[in-house]
Amino acid sequence: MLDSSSPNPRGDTLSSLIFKNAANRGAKTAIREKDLGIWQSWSWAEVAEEVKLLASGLAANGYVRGNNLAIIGDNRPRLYWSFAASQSIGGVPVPLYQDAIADEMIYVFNDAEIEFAIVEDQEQVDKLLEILPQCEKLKCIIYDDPRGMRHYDHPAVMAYADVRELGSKFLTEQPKFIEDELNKCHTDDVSVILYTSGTTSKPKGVCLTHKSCIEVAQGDMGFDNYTDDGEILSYLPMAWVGDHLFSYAQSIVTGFTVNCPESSETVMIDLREIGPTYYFAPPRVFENLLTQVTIRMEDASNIKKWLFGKFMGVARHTGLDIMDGKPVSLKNKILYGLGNIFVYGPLRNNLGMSRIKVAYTGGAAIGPDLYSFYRSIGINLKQLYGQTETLAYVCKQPDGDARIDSVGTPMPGVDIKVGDKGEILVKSPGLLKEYYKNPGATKEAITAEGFFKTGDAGFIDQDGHLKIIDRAKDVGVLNDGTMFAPQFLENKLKFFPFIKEAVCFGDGRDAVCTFINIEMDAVGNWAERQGLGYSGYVDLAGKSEVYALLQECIEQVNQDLAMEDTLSGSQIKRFLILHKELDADDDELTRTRKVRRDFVAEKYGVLVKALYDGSKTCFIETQVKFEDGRSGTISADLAISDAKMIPFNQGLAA
Amino acid sequence: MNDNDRKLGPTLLKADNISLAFGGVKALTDISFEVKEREVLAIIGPNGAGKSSMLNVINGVYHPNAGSVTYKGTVRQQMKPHEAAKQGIARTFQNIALFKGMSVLDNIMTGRTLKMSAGFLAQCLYVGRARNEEIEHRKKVEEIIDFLQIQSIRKTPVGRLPYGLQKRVELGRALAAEPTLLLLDEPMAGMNIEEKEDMSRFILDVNDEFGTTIVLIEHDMGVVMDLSDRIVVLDYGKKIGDGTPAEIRNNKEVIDAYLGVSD
Amino acid sequence: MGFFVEVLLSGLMAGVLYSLVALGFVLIFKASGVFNFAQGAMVLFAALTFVRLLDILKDTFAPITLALIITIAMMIMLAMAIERLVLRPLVNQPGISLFMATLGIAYFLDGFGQTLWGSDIYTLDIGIPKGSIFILESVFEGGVLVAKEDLVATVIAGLLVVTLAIFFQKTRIGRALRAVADDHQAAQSIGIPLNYIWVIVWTVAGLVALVAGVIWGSKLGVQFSLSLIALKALPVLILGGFESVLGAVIGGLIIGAGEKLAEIYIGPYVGGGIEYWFAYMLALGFLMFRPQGLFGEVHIDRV
Amino acid sequence: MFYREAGQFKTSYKADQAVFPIFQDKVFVAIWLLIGFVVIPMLANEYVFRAIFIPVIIMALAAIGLNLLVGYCGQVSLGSGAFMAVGAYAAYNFMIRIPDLNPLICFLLGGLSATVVGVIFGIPSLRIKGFYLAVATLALQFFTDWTFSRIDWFTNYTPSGSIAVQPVAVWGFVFDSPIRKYLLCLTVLVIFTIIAKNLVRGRIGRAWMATRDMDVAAEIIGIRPIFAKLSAFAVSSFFIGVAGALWAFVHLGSWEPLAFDINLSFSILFMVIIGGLGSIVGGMLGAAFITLLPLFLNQLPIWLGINMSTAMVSHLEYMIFGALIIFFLAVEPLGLARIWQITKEKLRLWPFPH
Repeated sequence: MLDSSSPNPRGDTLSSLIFKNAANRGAKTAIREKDLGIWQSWSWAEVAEEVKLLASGLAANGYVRGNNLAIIGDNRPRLYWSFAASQSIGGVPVPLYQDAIADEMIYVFNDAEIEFAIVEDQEQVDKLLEILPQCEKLKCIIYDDPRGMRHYDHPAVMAYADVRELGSKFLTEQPKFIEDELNKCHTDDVSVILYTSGTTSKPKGVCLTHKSCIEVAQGDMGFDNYTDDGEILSYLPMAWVGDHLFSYAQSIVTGFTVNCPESSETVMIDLREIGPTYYFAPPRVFENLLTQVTIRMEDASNIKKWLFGKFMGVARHTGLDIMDGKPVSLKNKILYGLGNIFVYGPLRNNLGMSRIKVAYTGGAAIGPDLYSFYRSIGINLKQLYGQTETLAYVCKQPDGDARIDSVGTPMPGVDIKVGDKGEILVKSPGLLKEYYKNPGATKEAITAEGFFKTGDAGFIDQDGHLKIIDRAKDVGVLNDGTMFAPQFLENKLKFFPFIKEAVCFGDGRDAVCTFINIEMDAVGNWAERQGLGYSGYVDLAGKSEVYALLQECIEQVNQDLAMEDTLSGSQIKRFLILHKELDADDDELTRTRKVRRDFVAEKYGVLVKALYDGSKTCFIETQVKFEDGRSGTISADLAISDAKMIPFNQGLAA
Repeated sequence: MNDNDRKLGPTLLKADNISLAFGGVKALTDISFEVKEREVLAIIGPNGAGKSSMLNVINGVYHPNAGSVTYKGTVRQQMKPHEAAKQGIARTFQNIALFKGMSVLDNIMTGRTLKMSAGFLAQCLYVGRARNEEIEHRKKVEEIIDFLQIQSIRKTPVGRLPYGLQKRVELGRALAAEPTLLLLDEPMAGMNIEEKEDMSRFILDVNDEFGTTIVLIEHDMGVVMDLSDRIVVLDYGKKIGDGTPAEIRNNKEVIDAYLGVSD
Repeated sequence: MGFFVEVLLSGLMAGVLYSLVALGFVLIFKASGVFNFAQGAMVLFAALTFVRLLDILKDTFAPITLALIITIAMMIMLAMAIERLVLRPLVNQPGISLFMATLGIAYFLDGFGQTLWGSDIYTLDIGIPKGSIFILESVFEGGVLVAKEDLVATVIAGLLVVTLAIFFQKTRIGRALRAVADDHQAAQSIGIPLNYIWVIVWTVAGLVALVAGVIWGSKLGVQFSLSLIALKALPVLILGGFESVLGAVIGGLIIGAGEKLAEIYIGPYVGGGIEYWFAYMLALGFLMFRPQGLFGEVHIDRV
Repeated sequence: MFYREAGQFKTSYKADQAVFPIFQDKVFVAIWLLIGFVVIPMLANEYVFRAIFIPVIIMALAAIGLNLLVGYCGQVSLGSGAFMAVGAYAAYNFMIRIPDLNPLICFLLGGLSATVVGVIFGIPSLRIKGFYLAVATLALQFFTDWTFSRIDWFTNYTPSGSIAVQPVAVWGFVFDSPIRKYLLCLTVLVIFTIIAKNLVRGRIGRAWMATRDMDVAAEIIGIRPIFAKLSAFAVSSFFIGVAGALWAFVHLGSWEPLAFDINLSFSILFMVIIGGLGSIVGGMLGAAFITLLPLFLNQLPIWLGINMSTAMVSHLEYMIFGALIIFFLAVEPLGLARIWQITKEKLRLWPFPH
């Protein structure tokens, strides 16, 4: 299949694998993008050609081996090709979160000494032009979408199409260029630098190699039997390790098709259209979907509600067994079959999940109800565990042995140890090569034996399953010596549909208290059904009825905690409902939407104080940034409520 | 604004002494003005000043009782609306005039009617030219949908859309004809600030990207001052001002008649 | 010449009856925008009710009066039923749906009337003089022959038209009806319940139908074909305009005279029977020049 | 419920603009065609063909034709009976006056004659609108009634004024049995349905709908009203004319002018309204409903064992028919097609309500 003009696909780097795909499965669709109303498609052969042209164009513009290439934008084919283009001529792509604030961006641009950036559209160009003076090395900004770019005459700005054009000229002059460059690439070269959004420190660039990407992708492929006729929807940020592994490396290694949604508003529609076979989503997405299901079913006719309730009951007691391949009585099998016709099948279809062979979630804990809901309606949802530094390759739940309280068993080639304070230490084929230009951090993160310190506390049970409790550094103690695992509590709280975010305090204090963020949709819907009027978020959050509702939730958590020896002492004593949503723009959350607990504790110090001094209300005024960049303040008198605590082991009786 | 590097072309449209009356009620009296190629001209004035009537004269819905319109160098007294469309004049309406029973896609597709030529028999059988044409024009329409960022509603019946989006679809339908001259009758009426900002951007982009000449009627003075190269002020069917936004802002007669009393 | 006048007069007198039916249409269209195809069925129903009641009540002290009162009561009930069962559920539906609904009413009334009262041909005699007289003997040689009953009918119809005109111009309800016709919302805002007005309009239309039915019935006998005179009234409407009482009257006269004259003077050359369509063609030809009808208003399309 | 749309994505406009973009719908239509062409011919008896299937199919053709005019182009017409008559009489005259002309050609020529008449009588639509136009179309109805009963040339001077024809024979194949007639009509219906669908989803259809929804705006876009309206009249009358020819030749066999009177016009309009304005499938559903309802009402007393005079049955039938029409308009003014559409939507969204 190889013709003389095509570069020799050695296959030990991601970029060379693309050319190998072009040779082996050239006509097969590699990537699609919903654009102009239909799914525009490119075959592997076309992709290889595009990559070649872009790489040559970059080279023609002075991009050389060892240069880093910033990539910013939504998931777009041309941006994915940018990864490959830079890799094929020995560069390293550095994807950035497009909603990152200017300071973060400037930091990364300077840290990675970025000279070239490929961005999606005018919005990104404007952003980069704004920070251009502070980014010393940045000299070339390439944009994909020409919309609105007509009058930009800045010398640094050029169009993707022009670069490609340049590339085609360059190629006619040096037809062997790409081939030669590809051959110069080594499998142990760094293939990508992913910046982690540190909760406390400046971002660190995680350097991953071609070898680790390929080995991890092969490991995953073997573990869950990926085939090249699969489909995935790539809608998670390209700068996130999960997307890089799944939508880029995995697609290249396995040869399945990547689909890019039309826009962020149409992701759900596009998901339904594509009906992916492999799917990854953080628990938050699954949770939103379930909330939508619940809300939509509220308005259904009684017959449908009955049918839904009835068969969801069947799914609850039978679905998991069927999914796990355990024996089920004939009656239940028939009932489940009927349910599949009337409820589960249509439901999966409406969620765009009819064709899913395996779905993953990870990055945060998933609620047990949520988890079993999806599994019981026939979606093979599994948890996985990993970090950017391990290329998300540590543990996965194996088929037939998926347990809600564990993140699965170690993947092939992975070695796990438990260190101090229960910290999980990992050796994985996906392990980072180093932190970019940060040997200190590298040394700190990797032990002498080559284990990566995950910073998570957990243990391996007798069946070999890994269980995670909390961040190792977050595990604290109350004044009476009781163990306090804040994230564990917060996750338990967040499993309620009414609670969007929770922040628990208790380390070094007498009791556990918590901030709550309500889930506007669910609570609003609830309020409407109660006939409760409200004028907006602040008003709704302050309603005494809402407080009562959440008090119930919290007391239920307390009841659960009362069942467990070690944690029963860390029940929640007092809580308040925040008047605003915690927001990444206000630095209260990380870009991956994890709570920055310390920052929040400091910012809302008054409230924390009020929680512990027994006040009934507390006045707070907060600065907020709006979406358009303006800022303002919102203020409110927040009520503080007490929750009932249950003595150990009386959880059941109550 | 990129006013400086935008080159206005020669005169595209010239209204000469237009007068129009309905059964004795004078709607327009002796109005004259010109529009240059690639210009954005705003017509302002209090309600009932004859602004919409002026647009209606330009695209042939009303026939003036006196005066003439010169368009692309051709003088005419009367013209049917569909002839105006053929000449590259498209417009939107004060009260949305979308085709309620059709989807967004189909509505914009109607804007391409004049560019289609498949024969009747081909259409019956949906073969050859008829089908290729549908596909070819669908692509054009999708570009407009993309331009106006209404991808998520392309197959929604327009009747179900909120007001602001309907206005956008109507603009899309007008754009589908790839007009030389675009007449916009209060494109931002009834919109909130955010929608107005979006619409202003679209209008500027249309002018900028496609070089379309635009004549628009608008009440929001902020928008008018930002968008237009030149402003014509009407009052009771008479022209009382004509000049750049800065000139209009300082025109005493205009201030007395209009700017002073309205916001 | 005498013969021409005779034909003309008989045409005009038939035209008065067309006017009467057309009036019923106009009333309803004006007040509710409904194109009431059931007007013909109402004529039949009213006449049938009246003639059968007359038969049942023939031994009482005042059969005609009693029958009239009961028939009127029934027409009021009918109007109420239509308002409640047809108009109210269909409010805000497009005109075509309402038109179809009145076709439904027509079917229902035709069936209902005949189920209730039977489907034979009944002669109706309420004392309208029969026979013909010669009039205008001083003007034309030999005078002009007219039927007495036509004369009476003309007089009654004329009176009814005048009454209605006064009703519309001078009474409070009449003015309210006109307000409704002009602007539904305005009418509601001045405190006239729309439903109430509909009932009144349909009642009045029912009474007009009764008069038309009695006159036609006494002339031709009460029978199913009465229902079809609605079709005769339609060209009158397009000629006169859907919303004009005066138009209905004048349109009726023109149509009546026109079709009689055409039948006599053109008919023989084309095989006769052109009465059947002439009215429509006349109206259609007319429409081409005045699309809004004789007295209709010109609507300017505002865009 | 039966829809599994996940994964049915379109990679070309051709696929996206297909009449049935959803796979399940394709299957559904295929099943219906199978039932129509294979199952029914195997199972049905002569009476059912004659009384139900053939009239329903021909009426469906007429209703689709009228729907193009009323539902898609917004021009109300009460003259469908007349167009059917023109189609029937023209086909008859072509057949007797041009020897050895293929009957199918005659039907088409009948349709074309209706087209010519339709365009002529569509001219008033350029000046008048709404009910004025509706009443104007009645003129045609009365005019054709009169023409075919009074001008003997059209009936080839048959003394009774009624016409009787031989079974249709095409290239020696005689459509004499009900099952053959049925298959002939069904084939014609399928072909015409495809044509109708092709027209309404293309430029002409959009021009019609634009004229219907907002004629002034349509004209400003460049859609000439004269073109849109007259083409709608032309196509619509062609459909109805062909239906008329089929009705006369295939269904009736012998007929007189009364067969195409105003009641037929009303019936077809009912089919369109009850079936659903602006919907092809609506025309079929409406035709089935309006054709079968009287049959059903007629049989009801017999099924219920009630003894009733025929006059009484007929009067009750009128009443119930009228009442049902009103009921229907009140419950679902957008017609059976709307109910159909809602059901489909519900199935697609199942188990969600919206």
